[in-house]
Amino acid sequence: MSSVFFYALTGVGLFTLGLYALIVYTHLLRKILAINVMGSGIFLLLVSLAARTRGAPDPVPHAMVITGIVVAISATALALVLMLRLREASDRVELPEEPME
Amino acid sequence: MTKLNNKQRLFRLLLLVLLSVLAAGLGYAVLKLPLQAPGLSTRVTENLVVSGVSNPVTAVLLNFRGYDTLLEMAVLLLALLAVWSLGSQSERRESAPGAVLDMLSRLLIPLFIMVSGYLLWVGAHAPGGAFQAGSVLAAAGVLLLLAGWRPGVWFVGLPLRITLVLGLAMFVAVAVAVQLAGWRLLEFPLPVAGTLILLIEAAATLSIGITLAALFFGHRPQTGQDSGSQTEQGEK
Amino acid sequence: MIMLWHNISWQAMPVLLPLVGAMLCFLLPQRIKFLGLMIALAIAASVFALLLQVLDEGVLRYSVGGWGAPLGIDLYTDGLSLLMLLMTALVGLGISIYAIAYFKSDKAVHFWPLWMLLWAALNALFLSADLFNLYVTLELLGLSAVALVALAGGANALGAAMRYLFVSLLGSLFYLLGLALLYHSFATVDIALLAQRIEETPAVWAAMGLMSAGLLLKTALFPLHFWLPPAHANAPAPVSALLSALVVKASFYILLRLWLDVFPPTNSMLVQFLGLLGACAVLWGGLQALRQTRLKMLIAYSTVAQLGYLFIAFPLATGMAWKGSLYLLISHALAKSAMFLAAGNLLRFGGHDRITQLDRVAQRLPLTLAAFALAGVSIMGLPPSGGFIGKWLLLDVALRSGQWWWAVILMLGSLLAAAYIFKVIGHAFTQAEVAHEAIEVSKMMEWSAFLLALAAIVLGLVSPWPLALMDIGSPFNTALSATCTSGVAQ
Amino acid sequence: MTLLQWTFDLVLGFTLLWLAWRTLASEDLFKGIVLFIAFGLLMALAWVRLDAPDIALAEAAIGAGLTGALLLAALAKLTAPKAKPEDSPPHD
Repeated sequence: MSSVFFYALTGVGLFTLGLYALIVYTHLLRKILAINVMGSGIFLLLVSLAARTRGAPDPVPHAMVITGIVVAISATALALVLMLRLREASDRVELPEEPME
Repeated sequence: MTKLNNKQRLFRLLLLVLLSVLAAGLGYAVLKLPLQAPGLSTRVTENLVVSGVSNPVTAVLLNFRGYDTLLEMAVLLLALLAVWSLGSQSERRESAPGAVLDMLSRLLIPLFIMVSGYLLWVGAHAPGGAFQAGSVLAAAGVLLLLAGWRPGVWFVGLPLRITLVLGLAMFVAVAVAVQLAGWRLLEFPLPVAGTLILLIEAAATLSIGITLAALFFGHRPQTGQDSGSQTEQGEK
Repeated sequence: MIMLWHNISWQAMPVLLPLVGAMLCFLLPQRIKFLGLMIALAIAASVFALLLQVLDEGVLRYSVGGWGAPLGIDLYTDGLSLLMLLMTALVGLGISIYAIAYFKSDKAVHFWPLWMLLWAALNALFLSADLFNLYVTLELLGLSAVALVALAGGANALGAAMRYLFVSLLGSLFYLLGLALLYHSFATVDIALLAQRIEETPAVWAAMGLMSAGLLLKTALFPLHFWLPPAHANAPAPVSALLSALVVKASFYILLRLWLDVFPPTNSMLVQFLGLLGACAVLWGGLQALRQTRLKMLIAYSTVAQLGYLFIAFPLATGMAWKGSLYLLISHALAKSAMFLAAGNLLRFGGHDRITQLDRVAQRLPLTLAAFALAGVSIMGLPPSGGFIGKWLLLDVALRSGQWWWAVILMLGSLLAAAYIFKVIGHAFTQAEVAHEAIEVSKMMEWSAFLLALAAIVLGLVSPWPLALMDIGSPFNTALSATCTSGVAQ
Repeated sequence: MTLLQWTFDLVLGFTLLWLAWRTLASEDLFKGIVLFIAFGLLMALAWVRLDAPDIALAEAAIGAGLTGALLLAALAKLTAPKAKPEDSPPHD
């Protein structure tokens, strides 16, 4: 039964991995991928821990994850188009420099 | 990627350490969770008979937590509005689809539409439902777009817009209608619960499918009276 | 008919109306301005109806679908959520009127549906008692805000929107992970049920850290504010106004709910730390605002500073301090929206927003400058404005509980605010070296800015009423407040 | 039986982590996206293993399929029209 926890830990791993990539890599497409990987990690954690039941797994986190997947693709679609427009306007596929402080 | 200088290397090392601590902490918190936890599964099972469907995930999505799903339809519509608001890509090279793609799409698209309908229908009592059905429908749309098909001019105006909002509109309409009939917001009285859920799901499937395909298309299809691209430069 | 009227729950209307409005605006772009205004009025009316219902019946809890927590989702309205809704309705109405004149029709067709969805997200957020539902509203809010920033077009706005999108998504993901841990610990995501079941386990501490971090990032508390100035400054003026006035407050609201109700009362280290960050924000934001050469950047940094004040209530942690913080939040919403709208007028008028070249706008746009000055009075915290009441309450609690250093921060913040506001007003009276072509500014734009600024002042004159409203359901009478109420008599 | 399951879980978990890493770190963006699609398909497998067939369907169709199509289309637009290097000097 504790393979449940193994998957949950894998989820934590994916979340951290995505976070690292999101911070370190500058290319916007890579950042978008990183966000998606982070999301997948959270989904894995949500669903794996839902299997700590005696019978069928708890369906509530399953429904949450389906909601989450749809939110993720919405955000990804917006991010990708925004990236393309930014490239058109500034010839860059990276975030602008930090504002002067 | 370019070579890293020492400062960047140090930053990454520091970050790695920090994130390892984070991961370890999270892992510890996860492992300290109880080994057995029923969650809400017993409650879902108890109420499943009065939910109108027998697939527990569909019951949660459309009935128990239907309000989330209503707002989620709004998120999907929002993504499309946002993408359209960003104006159109300056130019798009149209490449003729290869013969293989053409044939493949002829074969696959009817299949996808059938699968979509099946998933929508079966979602009431087995794995499936509006989101799965909608995304398969979207896959058919994406294939059509890849094969070079473009929606007709008659469709890209109001008809397309109506299709896009249909899922959310149906959800809101049902939500208000049941209230006017004396029930609570989004409460589905048992004799008609299954029907109402299927109604919402059918509308949602269509909207999800078309919305996702439209997101793939990436910009608003041009209608006759449109005023071209609108990428103004912001004030400097 | 009467029966039908009673069947309707006013609690859901502030969410459903803007959703319907967004769809109508999307379907009928030809009539968009008229439709937008009508819907905005209807939303405001529905919030007013909800206010009457709450005054009549007290705290409202409504189970969507009739299931009830933990299986279903509950809506919850107390004084705190009601005030946020009222604030949103008031500012939203002002911004809507402004936007009618501001946007040409090619932008208006995009602005209105997005703004309606953002409004729906805000109302849904303030009404929800369910943490996962709050996650969905946060995403709806974040994505619509990003799209609205990008509406300005151009490299600067698009870059700022891109950064804002990543920040927003990252914040939501942190929140979602924390929520996952809470759900798997207590089998519910309902705030009230969590409050009963909460225990101090590693998972709860992790959830607390993750959710707080995500929400602080979205609220742009120093030093997580880096994304705010470019996003708020490069957006179109009405969008800047609603971002600064409303959007950042939404994540603060969730944070407040979590800290007040859900998370176990913490040791004082953590709340002191939040207070410290707030103090840094007040000083840093104020100094940066003073250094800016562009008006909208100045106002954006002022938002960073003003958000800092909200966190000074955490270490003080009495009911009065929370009320002061909330009072500041609402008056900031009114004043800052007025300020951004006024800046939009100046920008439209002169074609730029360089502070040193404002060129006698005092004579040429007196109403706009009056709006800016009145809003400035509230931002500085001078009587009789709403900002004054908020600061006064915080100051009072700080001095009575002997934590005078927070009082010093409050005073320094006011001085800095006075410095950057007078810097703008000073230039508005002087003549620039180069005379500029001036463009006519719509009266509607001038008046909506002015009325919002006036509302920020009036808020200081009617203070007993909002303060009494805050007591409905006594949202601040919780464990976190109880830890150090002893310092204040009342 | 349990040994087999454990082996399956371990292999799947580590493959997921490895694929995620390669997705994010690969020099070539196209390769990264293809790996991401593979990652999505393996996630679908994990959902099946975790008794979540509804999510498996959604993930296969949305997570891997449509997201992959969106990413590939975006990459095509990113590389096709303007053949300029990515790191042009900052402009502002």
